[in-house]
Amino acid sequence: MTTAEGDVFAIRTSQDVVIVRQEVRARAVKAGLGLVDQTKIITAASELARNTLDYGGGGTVVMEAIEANGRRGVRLTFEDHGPGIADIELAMKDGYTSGQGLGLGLGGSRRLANEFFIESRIGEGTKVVITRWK
Amino acid sequence: MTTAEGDVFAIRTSQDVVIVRQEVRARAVKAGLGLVDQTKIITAASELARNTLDYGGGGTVVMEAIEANGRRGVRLTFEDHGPGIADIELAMKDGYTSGQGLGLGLGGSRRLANEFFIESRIGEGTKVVITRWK
Amino acid sequence: MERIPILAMGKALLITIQVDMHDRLALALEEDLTNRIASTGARGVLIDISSLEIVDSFIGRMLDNIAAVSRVLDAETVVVGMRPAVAITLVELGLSLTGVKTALNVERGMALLRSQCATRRGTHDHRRG
Amino acid sequence: MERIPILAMGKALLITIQVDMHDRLALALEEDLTNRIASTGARGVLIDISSLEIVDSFIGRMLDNIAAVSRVLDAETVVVGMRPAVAITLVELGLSLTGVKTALNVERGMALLRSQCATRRGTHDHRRG
Ligand SMILES: Nc1ncnc2c1ncn2[C@@H]1O[C@H](COP(=O)(O)OP(=O)(O)O)[C@@H](O)[C@H]1O
Ligand SMILES: Nc1ncnc2c1ncn2[C@@H]1O[C@H](COP(=O)(O)OP(=O)(O)O)[C@@H](O)[C@H]1O
Repeated sequence: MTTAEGDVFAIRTSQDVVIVRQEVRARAVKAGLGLVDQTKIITAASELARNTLDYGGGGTVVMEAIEANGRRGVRLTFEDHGPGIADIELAMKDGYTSGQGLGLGLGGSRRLANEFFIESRIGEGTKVVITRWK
Repeated sequence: MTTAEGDVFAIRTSQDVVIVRQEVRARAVKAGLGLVDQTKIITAASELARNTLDYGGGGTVVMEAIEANGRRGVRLTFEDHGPGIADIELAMKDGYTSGQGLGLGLGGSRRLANEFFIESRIGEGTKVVITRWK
Repeated sequence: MERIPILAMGKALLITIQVDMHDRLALALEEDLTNRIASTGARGVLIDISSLEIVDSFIGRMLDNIAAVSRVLDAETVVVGMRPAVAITLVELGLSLTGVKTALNVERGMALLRSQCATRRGTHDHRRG
Repeated sequence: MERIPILAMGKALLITIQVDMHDRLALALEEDLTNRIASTGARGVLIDISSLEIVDSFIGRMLDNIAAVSRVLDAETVVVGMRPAVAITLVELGLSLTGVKTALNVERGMALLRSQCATRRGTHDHRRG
């Protein structure tokens, strides 16, 4: 698999979440994703960027154009050094929220992505990686 | 019990899953299964073939015509060399999915078959055997 | 890639699934249908599955999704013609299709869609009267 | 801070969301709209989201909230113009927007609001009669 060098974006304000959506959109278009697939990865990115901001206390997202077996795609890696998630299985459940959300962000973005990876350590932070292929 | 030599089918694409359904149907008819029993084993085969493809990274199914105590039946053995299943009990639970499914494939095909056997080893692969008797 | 045809019947769209769909074909149908609802302003969708020999969890999810997406776009979905053996198997599989309206056949399905539109139109008449 | 404009159209309020809203802007809209319903006595709210490229769970919750708050203030909310790709994504995300009425476009949305006000008027007359 080849990976173009990733671009890093800070997520510190709710305006940054808007920028993340726009940058993901540009990359999804460039990777040749169809309209529905673009919409799915932008929506997943919006959910994860908001989590990074609201629960992770801010962080970063790395956006990569990837290619494997002749297929192109977009990979997004959200990372924060916030409080971490104590019970990932619970956090992934549709409807579970510790805040004011609908509790659909993590489960929903797993459904919207082709690949989903989450790693979190209490007191150290959280990392979520999603990939959408053309 | 007597077992006719089994036929092996590759499961590499979603078109192969369609072929598996058709081949299972032909064998269920030949074994004299009634319409409801045919429908049940074809549906279970569809679920397991899709798992072999989506989670096992592709694999094979062996289809056998079997006979025991004067009863005829169909036995299907799905096998892949994919990542395996870490927690089989969890995977069998209705509603549990690590992907985009409904989480009904394993639990449902156990209910739809007369006999159900599953074996999986992390890093080695997964084997599921179902049998439906006339 | 082949596609499943979508027919316009008055204010409704009719899909007759006649092939054993592979998964990508099912996803393409979902997308095609959604676009057609939006472009035609259809108020109803009739999906005839009388040719389907099985409905597995993937197709079940597709039917549920189509019904949910249609609803968001203000159209009703009715699934017609499910074979008895399929219905029995579906329940055993654990799929309840609670989000999907069903009818015995195309005529009854059309009647169901009409009655639903009529409820809406009825309200209008009342206002005008 | 910028705000999203709210237009009065007869007894209804019309909001056309044309920007990619950040979360605080969405919250401000919810508040502005609630105040406007209360001050004008509007009976209907039409939210045109045809420019929106995505609806995530935050915006979905905003739409649900607006519909719920409007209902309490005796106004109906209709969301119009959702793009097909957005509808498909919303359902996959897990949002069903069951509390929100939808229509294909502004005309249909207005017709829906009118028919609903008429039902109420009908009911009122009946009660008075
Ligand atoms: N980056 C993160 N850092 C810490 N906790 C998180 C993070 N992301 C998600 N969580 C936890 O997981 C829960 C569920 O998240 P999610 O499914 O996105 O729903 P919501 O965002 O509506 O709360 C959150 O309420 C929060 O407790
Ligand atoms: N052949 C397989 N290889 C690896 N994991 C599997 C396999 N089959 C099933 N699984 C795991 O078991 C889970 C549950 O499977 P299933 O009940 O069929 O539901 P679904 O297919 O909807 O995910 C899957 O999400 C996957 O994590």
